[in-house]
Amino acid sequence: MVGSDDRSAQAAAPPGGGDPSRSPHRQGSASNETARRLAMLRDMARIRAFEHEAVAAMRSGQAPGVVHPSIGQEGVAVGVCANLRRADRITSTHRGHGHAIAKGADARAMMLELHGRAGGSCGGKGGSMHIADFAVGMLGANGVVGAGIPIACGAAQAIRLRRAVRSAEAAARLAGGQRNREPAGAEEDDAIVACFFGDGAVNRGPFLEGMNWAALYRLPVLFVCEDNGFAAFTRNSAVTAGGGPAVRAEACGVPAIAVDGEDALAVDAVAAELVARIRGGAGPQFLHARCYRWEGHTGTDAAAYRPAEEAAAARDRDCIRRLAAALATAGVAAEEIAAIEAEAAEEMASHRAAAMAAPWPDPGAAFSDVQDAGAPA
Amino acid sequence: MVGSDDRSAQAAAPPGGGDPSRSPHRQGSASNETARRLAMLRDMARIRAFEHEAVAAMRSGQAPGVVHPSIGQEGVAVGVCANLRRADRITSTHRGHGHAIAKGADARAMMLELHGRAGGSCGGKGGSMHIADFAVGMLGANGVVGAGIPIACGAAQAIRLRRAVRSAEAAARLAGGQRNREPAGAEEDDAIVACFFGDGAVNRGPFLEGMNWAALYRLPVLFVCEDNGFAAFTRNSAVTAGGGPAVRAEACGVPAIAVDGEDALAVDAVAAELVARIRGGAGPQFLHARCYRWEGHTGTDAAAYRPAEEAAAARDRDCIRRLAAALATAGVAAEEIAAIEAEAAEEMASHRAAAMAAPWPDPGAAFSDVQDAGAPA
Amino acid sequence: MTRMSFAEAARTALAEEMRRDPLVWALGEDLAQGGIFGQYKGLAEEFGPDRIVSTPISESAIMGAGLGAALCGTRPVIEMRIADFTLCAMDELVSQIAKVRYMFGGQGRAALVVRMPQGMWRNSAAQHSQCLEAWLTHIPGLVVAAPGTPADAAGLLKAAIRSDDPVVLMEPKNLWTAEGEVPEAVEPVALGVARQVAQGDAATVVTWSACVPVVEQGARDSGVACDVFDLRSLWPWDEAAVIASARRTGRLLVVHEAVTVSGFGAEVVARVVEALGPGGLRAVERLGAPRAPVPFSPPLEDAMRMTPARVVQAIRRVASARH
Amino acid sequence: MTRMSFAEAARTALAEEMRRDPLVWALGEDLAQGGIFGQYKGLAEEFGPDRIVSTPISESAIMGAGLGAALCGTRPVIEMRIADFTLCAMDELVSQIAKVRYMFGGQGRAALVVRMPQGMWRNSAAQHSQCLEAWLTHIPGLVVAAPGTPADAAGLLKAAIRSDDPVVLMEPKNLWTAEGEVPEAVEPVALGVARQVAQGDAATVVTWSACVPVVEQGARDSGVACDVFDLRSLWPWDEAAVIASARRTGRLLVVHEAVTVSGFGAEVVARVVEALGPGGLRAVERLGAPRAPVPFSPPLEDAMRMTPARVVQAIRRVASARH
Ligand SMILES: Cc1ncc(C[n+]2csc(CCOP(=O)(O)OP(=O)(O)O)c2C)c(N)n1
Ligand SMILES: Cc1ncc(C[n+]2csc(CCOP(=O)(O)OP(=O)(O)O)c2C)c(N)n1
Ligand SMILES: [Mg+2]
Ligand SMILES: [Mg+2]
Repeated sequence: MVGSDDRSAQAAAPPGGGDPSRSPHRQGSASNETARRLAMLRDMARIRAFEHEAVAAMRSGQAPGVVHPSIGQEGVAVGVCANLRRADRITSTHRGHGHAIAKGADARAMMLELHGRAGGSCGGKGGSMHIADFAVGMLGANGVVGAGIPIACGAAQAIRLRRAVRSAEAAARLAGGQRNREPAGAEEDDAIVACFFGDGAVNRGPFLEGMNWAALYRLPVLFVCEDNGFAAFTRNSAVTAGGGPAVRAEACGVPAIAVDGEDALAVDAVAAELVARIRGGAGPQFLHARCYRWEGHTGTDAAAYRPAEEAAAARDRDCIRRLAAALATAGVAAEEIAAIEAEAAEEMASHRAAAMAAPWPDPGAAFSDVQDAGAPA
Repeated sequence: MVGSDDRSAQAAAPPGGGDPSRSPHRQGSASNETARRLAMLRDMARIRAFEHEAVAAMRSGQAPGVVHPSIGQEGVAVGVCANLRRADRITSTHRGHGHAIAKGADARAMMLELHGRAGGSCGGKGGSMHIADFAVGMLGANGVVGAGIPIACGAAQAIRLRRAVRSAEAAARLAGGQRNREPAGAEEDDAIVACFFGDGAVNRGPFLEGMNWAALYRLPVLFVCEDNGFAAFTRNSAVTAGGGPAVRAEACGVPAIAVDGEDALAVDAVAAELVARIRGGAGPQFLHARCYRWEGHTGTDAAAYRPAEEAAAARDRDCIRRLAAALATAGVAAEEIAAIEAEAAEEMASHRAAAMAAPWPDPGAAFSDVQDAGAPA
Repeated sequence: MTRMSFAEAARTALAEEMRRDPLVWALGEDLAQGGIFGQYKGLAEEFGPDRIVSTPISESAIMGAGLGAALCGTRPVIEMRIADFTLCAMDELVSQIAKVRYMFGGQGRAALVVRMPQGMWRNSAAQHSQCLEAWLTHIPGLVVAAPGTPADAAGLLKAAIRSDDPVVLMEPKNLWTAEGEVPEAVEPVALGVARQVAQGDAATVVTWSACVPVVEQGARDSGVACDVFDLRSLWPWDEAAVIASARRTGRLLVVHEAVTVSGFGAEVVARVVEALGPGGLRAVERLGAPRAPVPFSPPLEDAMRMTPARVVQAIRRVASARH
Repeated sequence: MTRMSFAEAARTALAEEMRRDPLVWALGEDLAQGGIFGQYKGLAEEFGPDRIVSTPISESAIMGAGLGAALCGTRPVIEMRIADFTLCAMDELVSQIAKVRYMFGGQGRAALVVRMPQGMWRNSAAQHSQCLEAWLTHIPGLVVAAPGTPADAAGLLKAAIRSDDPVVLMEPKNLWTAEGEVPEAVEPVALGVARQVAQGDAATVVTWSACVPVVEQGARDSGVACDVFDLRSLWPWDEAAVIASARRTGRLLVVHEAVTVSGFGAEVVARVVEALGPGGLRAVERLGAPRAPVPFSPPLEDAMRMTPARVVQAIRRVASARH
């Protein structure tokens, strides 16, 4: 279903290019390919370990508020972000830990954020549902379903406007006008925006408005629908008519393709192709990734509204084990894989310990960063 | 593109059945068919005459506020409403005079409303953009683009719920619970809702939400997109990506069909088929009617943003002249047609005179019908 | 009287109304699963999927369809999940529901209920903690109610369902599990009538919603004998009772969870001052949240929270102020 | 000084800002056609379709895209056509734009402008006549400005564009064609600073937006010498100037077009009463619209309209009230 466009055929810059440990180059040689896949595995393991800690912290009451785990869906976040660079931006959802980690966000700061501590990604003011890490182009989780879609469109529009301004040699202006923390290399000319959202979001108006908008202005946006089958406590197919997310996107002029989101390598391959098209100027592309939410809607939802066998079957399809198996086939030793997972678990456990030990934010933080003019006394 | 559905194949009740002068029966016999078409012509002529008066009244300052004429689009309103009954409901738009008249609204009251006079459809409180006539199932024009779409969905849901309640022999409850003015025969079991909106509305979120909703609950709604090519001062194709209204509707599971909206008989034929399907339980259907807005966006917009030839060509395709020609071919005398048009012109001129002579509303009306509890002093 | 939770009282009231009138129905996300606070638990089983309608995440359609359904003679209860999400359906609420009766000259009425649980709850942060009742009191056509006890959760819901006006019912998220005495046979609570919680001559204290138990506690702790009112309805609100009390005490304190600036407390203060003249009062104070979003971290969130201790101080300030 | 219309002043200011900073751009419906009040006339020709972006009828996307674009370092001017349509984009404004800086701990800022012309204009009826400024003053994170003269239309727009805060600019629909003196070189108007329109000891009169000329006229006609303030900014607002004046005059009148109940006048009154104590004032009054939608018919609409005559009466009442 991927729309074909002449301009998209021309090979774009190779993926990777940010922090090499995050987004390894893929250059065809078997060992590089393996290194890339190992890096993907590492991030997937890190996301899972992060969320195991996060869920435990929520259940024990150590992390206040609500945590929405993406356990089982890691292949989508990592498969997509493996094709992004630091300068690229992402928008995320209430279920955004995976997107953030895959984009290179500081996991320790994220864990502190979940615990509401000083040093958290947002200084403790956002929590799990509002994690952002602008330094790596992560423009924020969002507590409103679908709200990231128009934001991603505007981000892409800004990237293009700034490119035009630079090419008009007015770049000098940028220094003064620049206010936000920005990822390194934010001025790369072919930066794109990846916009993650769930299958529930396709029933909200901003989905339509954003698809039309991106197609109309031919914006560099990769839309990623993580279709885990549920919207909160409701099976999404029970409230969604028609042919589904991809068909709706295509109806608005955004070419779409479906992928098995539990196969990280498949996601990686398709995302690579779509990202190349977008960098090449083909306009927005849509990736419909089917997956499954292993846990409940939140860390404390027992998900009694679905058959246990269904969740068990999804666990059997584990995207991490699948990638590990592919690596084993490619000759990676079981010990190496185990070490990666152990390291991930250790990293996140230590982040959690750090979070528990971290101080609370300064009370004055409650009143800072509201606004300059008319700030609260 | 009309979706096929077994249940829709069974012939539904014949159209017509309301005020016979509005919605004549079509029963196959040539003379009845001609009578029906003459009635359609009469309503189209009445709409045009109404709007000529309305535009003149706006230009002269006699009608305050803004009038949005649908001149040139009469075939859509009449072609659709010829297939509706009193008990059916419609929702309309800012450009809604035609829908109202075609559904049998009181044209004199409408003209008074446009002039803000006592006796107007809404007592002078609504004006052109908010004309409603609940007695004939006209649930209101709307000043917000696309806003009628979810309202139509809910109206259809209510029709179904009330049918269920009746069949559960709880109908006795209705008398007490019934608050709104309702069309005669409002309790017909297979009543439907026709929802009119413009091509501009397909870029608003409620369009998506409403299409999904109607398809999901399989509601008896006929969506009618009057595609006149413009959204205010912008050519709508310049701001709309993808395959257009029908494709978007189908993506949400609403079967769609396109029709030449300047051919009233074609609209009538397709609408008959779709309405029959809906009454038969096939769920929502979508009619994409291409037409052209002869006048500017409002009665005073010169429409300088489009080539004069384009508008002139549309005038040459005049839906009224086309229907008149078909009638002539069927043997109707030119005098009869001219008489219908003259009568229409006379009727609306007299309404306008009546409006100018009518008193202003009682000043207290400004404070009535706000709410019961907490009404303004 | 039975002791039950706020959610249980509300659930029971809705079930009773749905049994009484087959044209009452509810629509919103996850309703078949009982709603996120359990306030719809078991109703889908009793009333079926056509009267307890689980919807897509389509706030505009939920609100707009509710209106359409009201215009065709049914009585929908529109569930917004939390008040913040009403921001996704504001046109439908404010430009459609609130205006339809007036705009159409009384031909149609939006006899419906919009439920929007609001306020801080379990560190939900900025996008899930807003109190927007002041907004809705500003909109002609809307009735606004905000229960603060289980009994009123039931009684106001019944009144809202039976009202021919559109009634916005703002339940305090933080009180769904709170328990209280509820009559066996709940009667509708008259819209616009406050509940006097305590009596005293030292000051007039006005509050509503989640602050009701906080203010009750604070008033007790203060040791100052005040008239304390739980407004219950914000539009119409019980001006007569509050003005009569303030005339007697000469001192007025309004306490709410919402941001103070342009909160409904401003309206209460302005109205009372207009009615009595400034000379009729000796002290006036509003106690609400700072003009800042609600932060996530518990100690930061606490800075925004209304507490009995803050109420105690304010009552003492107001009761002792000299001018 | 040059005499020009409100629309012309605003248009010129935007053009100047766009020339000054290539990262300033505007998006909204029909902008390439000059906007519905001519306030964008000719800009598409000068700046091209990537900086004067004509959009689909997609209010959520217009508002949300503006935010995304601000987060990536550009300075969008978001045009809502009329304030009523902002109701279709309230989540984006209130839960996204207003909160993004705070929620993300200062990492990103929504340095953008949201223009929403508001109020009654040419009998546009209930859905096209609303004044919702009070709502936005209630929302932490937003700056709210409401020019009442051509010079301020230009100066506040420049200030809004240069501000790093999100600024909501509510232009009075009814004044687009009104003329006034505008400096050759317009400087940004400091946000939060009122403009004193007249001086006098008999009362303090506060107003803004479309009521500015009405109150100027009414104050003249009343023959009573008052301090008259055009607030210009509603958040922050010039509390210092108003409170100082009210302390002197002891009498406060607030006049606005919006519905009185829970309008911004309530905030002004409550704040001044809190600051001075009720004993510091002798008379207080709010003058606004009845709590009813705006009707279409001219004589009915007139019942909602602020007029110099109503202002005259109110000034006399306030200036002469005894308590
Ligand atoms: C506009 C809006 N409506 C409702 C909610 C409550 N809510 C939070 S997550 C969620 C389900 C979202 O489903 P989906 O988009 O599929 O994402 P998933 O949770 O499956 O990742 C809902 C209904 C919300 N956050 N925003
Ligand atoms: C939500 C909203 N945005 C903008 C407007 C202003 N507006 C009124 S009519 C119109 C154009 C509508 O175009 P279309 O839907 O094609 O209907 P047409 O006018 O062509 O009949 C616009 C933008 C509005 N009324 N509502
Ligand atoms: Mg999902
Ligand atoms: Mg159109």
